[in-house]
Amino acid sequence: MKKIEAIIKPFKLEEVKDALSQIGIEGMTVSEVKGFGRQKGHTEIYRGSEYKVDFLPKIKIEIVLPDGRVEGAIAAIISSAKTGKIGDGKVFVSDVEEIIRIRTEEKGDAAI
Amino acid sequence: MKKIEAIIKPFKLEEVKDALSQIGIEGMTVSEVKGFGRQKGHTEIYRGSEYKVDFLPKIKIEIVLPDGRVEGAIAAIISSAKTGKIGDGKVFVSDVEEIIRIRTEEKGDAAI
Amino acid sequence: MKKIEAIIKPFKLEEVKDALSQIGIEGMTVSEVKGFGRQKGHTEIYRGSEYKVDFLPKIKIEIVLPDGRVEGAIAAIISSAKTGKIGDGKVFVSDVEEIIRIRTEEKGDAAI
Amino acid sequence: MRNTILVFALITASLIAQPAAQAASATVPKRSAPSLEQRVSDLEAYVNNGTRVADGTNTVSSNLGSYDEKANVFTPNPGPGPNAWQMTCAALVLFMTLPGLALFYGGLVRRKNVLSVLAQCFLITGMVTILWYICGYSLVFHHGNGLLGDLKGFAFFNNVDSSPNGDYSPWVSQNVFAMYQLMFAIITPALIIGAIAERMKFAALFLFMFLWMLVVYFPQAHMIWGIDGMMNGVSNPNAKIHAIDFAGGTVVHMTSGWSALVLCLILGKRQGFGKENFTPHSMVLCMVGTGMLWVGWYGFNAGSAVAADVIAANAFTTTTLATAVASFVWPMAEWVTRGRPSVLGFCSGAVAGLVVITPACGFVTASGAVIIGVFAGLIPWFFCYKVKGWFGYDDALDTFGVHAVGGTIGALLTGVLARSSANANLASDSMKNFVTNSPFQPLVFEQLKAIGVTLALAIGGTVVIAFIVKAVIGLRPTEEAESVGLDLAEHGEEGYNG
Amino acid sequence: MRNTILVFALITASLIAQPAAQAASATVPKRSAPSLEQRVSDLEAYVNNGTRVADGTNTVSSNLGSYDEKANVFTPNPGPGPNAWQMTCAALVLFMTLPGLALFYGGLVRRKNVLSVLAQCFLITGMVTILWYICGYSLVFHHGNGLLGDLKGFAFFNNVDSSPNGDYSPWVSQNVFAMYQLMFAIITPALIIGAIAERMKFAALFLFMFLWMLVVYFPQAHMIWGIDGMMNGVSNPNAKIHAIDFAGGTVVHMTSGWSALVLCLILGKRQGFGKENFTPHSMVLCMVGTGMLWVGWYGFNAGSAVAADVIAANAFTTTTLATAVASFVWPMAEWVTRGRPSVLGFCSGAVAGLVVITPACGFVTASGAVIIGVFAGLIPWFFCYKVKGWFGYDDALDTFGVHAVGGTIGALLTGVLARSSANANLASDSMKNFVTNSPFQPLVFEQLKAIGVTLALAIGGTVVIAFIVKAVIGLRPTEEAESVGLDLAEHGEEGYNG
Amino acid sequence: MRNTILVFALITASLIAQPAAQAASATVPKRSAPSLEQRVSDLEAYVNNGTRVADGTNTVSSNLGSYDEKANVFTPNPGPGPNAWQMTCAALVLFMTLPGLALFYGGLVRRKNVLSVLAQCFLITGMVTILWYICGYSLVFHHGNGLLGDLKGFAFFNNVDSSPNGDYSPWVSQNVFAMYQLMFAIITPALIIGAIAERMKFAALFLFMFLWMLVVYFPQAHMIWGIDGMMNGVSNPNAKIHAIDFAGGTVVHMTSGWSALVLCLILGKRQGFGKENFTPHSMVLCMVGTGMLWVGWYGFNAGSAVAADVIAANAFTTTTLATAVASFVWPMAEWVTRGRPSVLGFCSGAVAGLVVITPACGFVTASGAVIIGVFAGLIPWFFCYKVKGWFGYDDALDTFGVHAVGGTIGALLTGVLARSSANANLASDSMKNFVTNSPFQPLVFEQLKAIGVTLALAIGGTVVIAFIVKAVIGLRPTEEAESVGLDLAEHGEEGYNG
Ligand SMILES: Nc1ncnc2c1ncn2[C@@H]1O[C@H](COP(=O)(O)OP(=O)(O)O)[C@@H](O)[C@H]1O
Ligand SMILES: Nc1ncnc2c1ncn2[C@@H]1O[C@H](COP(=O)(O)OP(=O)(O)O)[C@@H](O)[C@H]1O
Ligand SMILES: Nc1ncnc2c1ncn2[C@@H]1O[C@H](COP(=O)(O)OP(=O)(O)O)[C@@H](O)[C@H]1O
Repeated sequence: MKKIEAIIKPFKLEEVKDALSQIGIEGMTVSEVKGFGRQKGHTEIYRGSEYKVDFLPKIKIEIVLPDGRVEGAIAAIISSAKTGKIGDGKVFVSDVEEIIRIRTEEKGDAAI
Repeated sequence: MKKIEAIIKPFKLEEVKDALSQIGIEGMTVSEVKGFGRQKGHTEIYRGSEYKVDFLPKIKIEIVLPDGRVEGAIAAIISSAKTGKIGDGKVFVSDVEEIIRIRTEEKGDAAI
Repeated sequence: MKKIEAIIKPFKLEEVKDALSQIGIEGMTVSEVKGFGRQKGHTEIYRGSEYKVDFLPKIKIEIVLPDGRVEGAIAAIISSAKTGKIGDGKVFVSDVEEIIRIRTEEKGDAAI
Repeated sequence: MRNTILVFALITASLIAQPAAQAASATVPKRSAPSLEQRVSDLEAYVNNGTRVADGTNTVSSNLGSYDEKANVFTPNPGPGPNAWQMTCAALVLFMTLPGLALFYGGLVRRKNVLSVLAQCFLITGMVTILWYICGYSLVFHHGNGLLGDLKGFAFFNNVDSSPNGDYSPWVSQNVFAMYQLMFAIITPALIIGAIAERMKFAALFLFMFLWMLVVYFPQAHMIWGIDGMMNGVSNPNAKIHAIDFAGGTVVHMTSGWSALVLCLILGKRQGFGKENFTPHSMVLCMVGTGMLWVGWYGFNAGSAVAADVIAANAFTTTTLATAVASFVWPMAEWVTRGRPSVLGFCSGAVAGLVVITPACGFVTASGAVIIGVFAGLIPWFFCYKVKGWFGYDDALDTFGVHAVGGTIGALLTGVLARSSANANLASDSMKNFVTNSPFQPLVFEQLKAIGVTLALAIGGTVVIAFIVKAVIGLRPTEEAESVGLDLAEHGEEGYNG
Repeated sequence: MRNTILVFALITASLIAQPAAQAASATVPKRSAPSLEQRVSDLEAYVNNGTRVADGTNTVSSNLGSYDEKANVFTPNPGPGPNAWQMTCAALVLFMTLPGLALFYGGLVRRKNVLSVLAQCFLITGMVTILWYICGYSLVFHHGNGLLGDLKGFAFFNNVDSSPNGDYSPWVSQNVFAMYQLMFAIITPALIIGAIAERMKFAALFLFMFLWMLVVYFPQAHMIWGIDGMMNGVSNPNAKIHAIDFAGGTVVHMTSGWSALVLCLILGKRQGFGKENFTPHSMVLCMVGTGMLWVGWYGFNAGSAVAADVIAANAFTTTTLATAVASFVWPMAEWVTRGRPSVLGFCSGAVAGLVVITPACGFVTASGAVIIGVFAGLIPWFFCYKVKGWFGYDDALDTFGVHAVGGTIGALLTGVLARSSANANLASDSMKNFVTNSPFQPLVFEQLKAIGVTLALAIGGTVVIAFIVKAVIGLRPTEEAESVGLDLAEHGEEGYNG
Repeated sequence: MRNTILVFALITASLIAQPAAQAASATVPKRSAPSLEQRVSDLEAYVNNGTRVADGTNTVSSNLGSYDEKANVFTPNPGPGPNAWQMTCAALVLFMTLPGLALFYGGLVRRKNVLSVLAQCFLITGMVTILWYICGYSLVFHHGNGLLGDLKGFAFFNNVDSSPNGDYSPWVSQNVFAMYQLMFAIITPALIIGAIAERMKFAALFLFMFLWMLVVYFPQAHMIWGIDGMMNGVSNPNAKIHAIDFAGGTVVHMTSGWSALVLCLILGKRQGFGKENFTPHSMVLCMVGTGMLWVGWYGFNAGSAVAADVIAANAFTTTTLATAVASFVWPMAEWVTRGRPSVLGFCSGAVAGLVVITPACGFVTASGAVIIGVFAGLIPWFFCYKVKGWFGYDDALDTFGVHAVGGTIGALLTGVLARSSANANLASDSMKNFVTNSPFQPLVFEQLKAIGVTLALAIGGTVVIAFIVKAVIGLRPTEEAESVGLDLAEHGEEGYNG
């Protein structure tokens, strides 16, 4: 099993969720994060004091899924989250050793 | 060393924390996330406009611990977080290569 | 490629970010978390009811980077985040299998 | 549009020129000292809020004012009670907009648009004040014709000073009256924001509101409240339509509510309407705003007596009863139909009650107010929960459902429930044929006529203005701006940080 | 309970029947025109807030009112100053509840329950208003017997119009007085919410509050403030107990505070009490609410003079001094004992000061108020920080510690510190034997008796009502509802989104 | 410092001793009953806010008060209209601080310091009230010399009761006047918080504010407003400087603003200044506070007439116009220079307008107010956006840019724009040589002198006090405390939880 972590622009969340649903992925966990990268924050002048906003609001989506579904999921994320502008985000894939569903104590792929 | 990530219902946090403390696990990191899964959000009618609340508030607990303690920790989480109702959440286990305690620069199991 | 997760004290974020920038690390994702560990929260008496604040505010920094840069990054984090007092936090290192930049669909080290 | 150009010319002028001198006093005979009887009568007039024994003519004398022997001019003073009350009420009505309405609406939008609502309320406050000073007060409250007041009469607050203007109140300073009425002119366009929230360009809103004041508000306010307005049933015996509107059912709520519907249809729906979650980002702020609206509305309704007299007392009472009843009925309707009473229901009910009682408050009895409260709790509720769903227009914060619908049924119920036992002015020569104290009295038809005129003006005016603004600068922000939120996109700020 | 049934019957009636006609005027001789001397005396009475020369009888004449020649009825007018003041005060007291108290309490609960507090405050507002209109005002302020007013006298606001009711104020409109007193009737039950926050079923609270008004509030208010109330020391020479309570130490704070303790004991503790973190979800909102309470309380205390006269001026002054001192003393006590002064301490001290000065404000001197402020800062603080911990009851937001304890010591200190130099009425025939201007004056014992009666009524009434409600619909929500939060569970909304 | 010691001694005394008895009445002849003519004249004086026919001497009679035959003392009553107005205004000015200013400032700081601002506002409220009661009111408003009032005259509110003090108002209770002025004494030091927010030790602030009241505020207020103050141009014919300051341009805004600059320079910058993001944690709260400030400011400005008369009416009007114009001009300046109007711009403009019109409001015409509004929108804006950046001082929330700069240009513009047509008192013997109704009238130079004296006192006083406090307890919290936030570090609480 693999875990996909995708960092995306906040206003793309709905679209990404819909794209994943469409290919039958119905479980995910989402959190609000701040991103720091090539996309530079704006410079603000607030009442005369200048400062740089470094961290931009991003959304992190975590999806754990069977190995076979990874490719499809990545494709769905990329096509729905892309705007082509800097700051669109990244997708990270890593390995997961075990999954358990708390409610039923099922394990492995059955627990997804 | 392994990392356990558990997604649970928010109101179970205290119980899970207590259960883990009882078996001697004294370090963890907790964050607020939104979950999307089999448990469906409610449909709201707000002033005449209907919409679906897809994302439900969940808590993510992250615990890094030596390989030998993983089983016990999972059991503690499951027994304390389970309500038997849909949406109880999942536990994911993955591998961690290295740990360092910032304060002392200790590494590995000693740093946990 | 590796992922570094660092849990640090919130007021150290600026310093850590600067330290990482200085060694050329320009991408990271940050989130607010609550930590539970050796550092104990204070006991509060609020209008006569006593209770313990267990969870302390922490910052989690996630950085994905090529294997070769891990050592340097860890050193930068440790030196900038350390206060020497309990609760300074941890650094976890794990493996990442794939990275994709959504904007360009570049993969691997090129996507970082 | 001729007005608009004039107005700009006048702005420049105002910063240079001093207001023209007072009209030279004609050669009237010097006055004689008032008799003790006259002096006491004038004091009694003060307590009774009656017509003054002396109000600026020199033939009758009084000491409640200052007499300039040289100029042979007597300038009446205001009375302390009425002036105190009216200043308090003006402050209360400002409180309704800043921060009352700003919070009520601001709480209901999404987090990313909260500041845009506040900025819009604030912009309107400044812009309308400037208009009011230049020409608005004159266009509404100077006499002119049945449709509009004289443009120059009180322009730049010329001749508007602390002495009362007997046309509107014998004992309240005219400048205080002008400020009080300014607060009405501010909140009315601000109400429109509710329907078009989260999706209108700031510059477009600016131009729209500017034109709307000139085309819709000033004429409507003059027609209903101007001393020679064509629908001023109580004060103008020559009125074409003998309608009554105590505190602004047609002037404030119908104009804003119906214009809001039109503008929201022309604008189109918000991105993601019907799919995304548009729940209020802070029901707490919304409720705080509601409380402030209610409290401030006493200034609005009871203050519209322009005196702290028997009529104000009645308006205070009816406002309380109708509002409390409506704030109770609306959530009960929810409880029955939806299983749970919501805080939004309590708040909406309260505002609906306030809206519906507004035109009626000075004319109906306590029991009439209770009946109005029941209707106010049910009919706007039905529009917001059912009718809106059926037609699918995006009246974001229910300005139409509450203000247009509420203002309209309020104007109608005023016709049905006005009683001369509640307000002796309804027994005056000018009104007694219309108010026969039965539910089907002739007044009902006068009210229907006034509703018709108001609808025509509000809808017609808004259509024209909206298309002009659309042509000149466009109505909606870019898609990206709307999705990022108007706060960052249009104001470079966020409502909350950290 | 007989009352309750009657009340329901009356509700239905009210929506159909028009209020009965005014009592037919008996055949009294036609009045003669007032003399200049009489007219001037009446004007002076207006300024002095004195008894009117003419107040509805026809034998004495005045021009400060309207005389209906045909009916031979003289209806006195209110005065502009007092009416303006009383309307302002009524609005201020409403502001105390909506949004003042709602924020004060709402800020102190956890995020998941904030809306439930707002909904409860709003529900009480509507429900009490309806009760007040139907029967409450009549039961409290119509004469009847020492315990309760006549049920039908002012039912449905019959005979309650803009003319003053001389029993309570010569120069304020009776309907304004009725609205003013309504605001007291609203905030009193709302205070109870503080003790039982976060764990009472909405429907249970509804029924409880409804019964509580009938069983506890109306009788208590009549006994203390009704013109023939058995504990109305100032106005009723035949009072059984010559107690004084200027603005509601017993009527408002003791009744609500002690009932709150009883109800909170019957309800039981919140889930997780003593283990979980119950810190306020927004001390900022709590502080905003405190500021609003303080400002609104001027309407409560100084408004209780029902005139803007010397007594109101004194009440305004003592309220300010006591509150400011208590708001200073409480956090200083924290600073000493706990190392840090908290904002909750400042807020609690201010509210405690306001509570304790309430019964005393119109009767004590400025220096008396300062002394009261010191006690108000220390004794409730001690109860909230120490006594509550010792006994372990879950008085969630300290209604007992602040209102019951504060109200009780306020009633007592009023007895100790009332001085006829502060209020000339204390030198009247009815009071002068009790107020000898020494700390151990007989008034102290009258106050103790009133405290006893109030305690008995509040505690006894609440026990009975609480068990009835428990039996009929149950008091607490399900465990899951409590854990999810009352906002989602009972109202289907969340306080904040996004 | 001698005062300080005295004050402490008096505190203790006050809790024991009862205020000394009223001064024994000298042997004056018994009064004769007032004539009808006198009685009517006194009633007219009431309506006109004129000098009373009888105000405590026994030679002239009136019925508007109470005459104690035995003591042969006539005590004048206040009038209901003026007293109602003044109590309303006092409540409004308190509302400006709690919660108005607390929110305005609290919203602008970072989340971790919001409570510290609230605590500071609250602390000042309590502490200043106690000082005011003990000695402050006496030092400011009792006659004494040109610099300071007599310390014991009104100490412990001795002789301060509900009867008017004719020096300040013929028809308002003196204790109400004292409470009204207390609210000014509270908000002034609270304004300083803005410049030094987020980085001053609570205990240091306590001591600083305590000393500042004694050294800066009380003398300045006496000099400008005391009946024998050396800069009281309107009421003191022997004034050294014939300056005018209607509602506190020098007393309130210049003293606080310039002291704020000095203190912020001595304190040094906040940690991370210029690097970290210091955006407001809640522009929403800031805007709510702004709205409350505006509304409350009517009490501040129009209330400074100490009557609801023609002057109050004018002040109400000019305040509205200048504020609305400035709230419009500031964001327009932003729109032009920065591309976007911000909500902070609207708020800052409104506050700047209020500040600049404050000294002028009772003396200028409506058109004068519009001109003032334009200046108020531009000059403080320029200081906040440009000058602050050039010099780099850390005036956290722009107290200097808005209050010091605004107060100073307000004092100056008052000199330029004061017109006797706006306020008849400017045509009095004492002022007519200074007010010639041209922009370069001699008054301008009097105002400059007053500005100079105020600057010297504020800057000098603050330097001395700040260094004393620094020496005694230190000014800044530990670095860790500052970084964790003052809320947790100094008050053990957080603004928001959950
Ligand atoms: N090396 C990294 N490790 C973790 N997160 C990263 C890394 N690089 C970028 N990110 C995340 O991805 C977001 C987008 O990256 P950015 O460099 O701004 O643009 P792009 O995705 O177009 O390359 C960042 O805001 C950050 O949250
Ligand atoms: N494939 C997944 N990847 C990541 N998180 C998941 C996944 N499936 C479920 N979750 C998380 O677990 C939570 C509970 O899952 P859900 O399907 O609702 O119920 P259950 O745990 O009873 O199967 C979700 O709200 C989501 O946060
Ligand atoms: N085993 C663990 N798994 C995950 N997070 C941990 C673990 N142990 C500690 N942490 C995180 O690190 C933070 C600091 O740890 P703590 O034990 O308090 O101090 P120190 O870092 O000095 O050992 C904790 O607040 C928690 O967020």
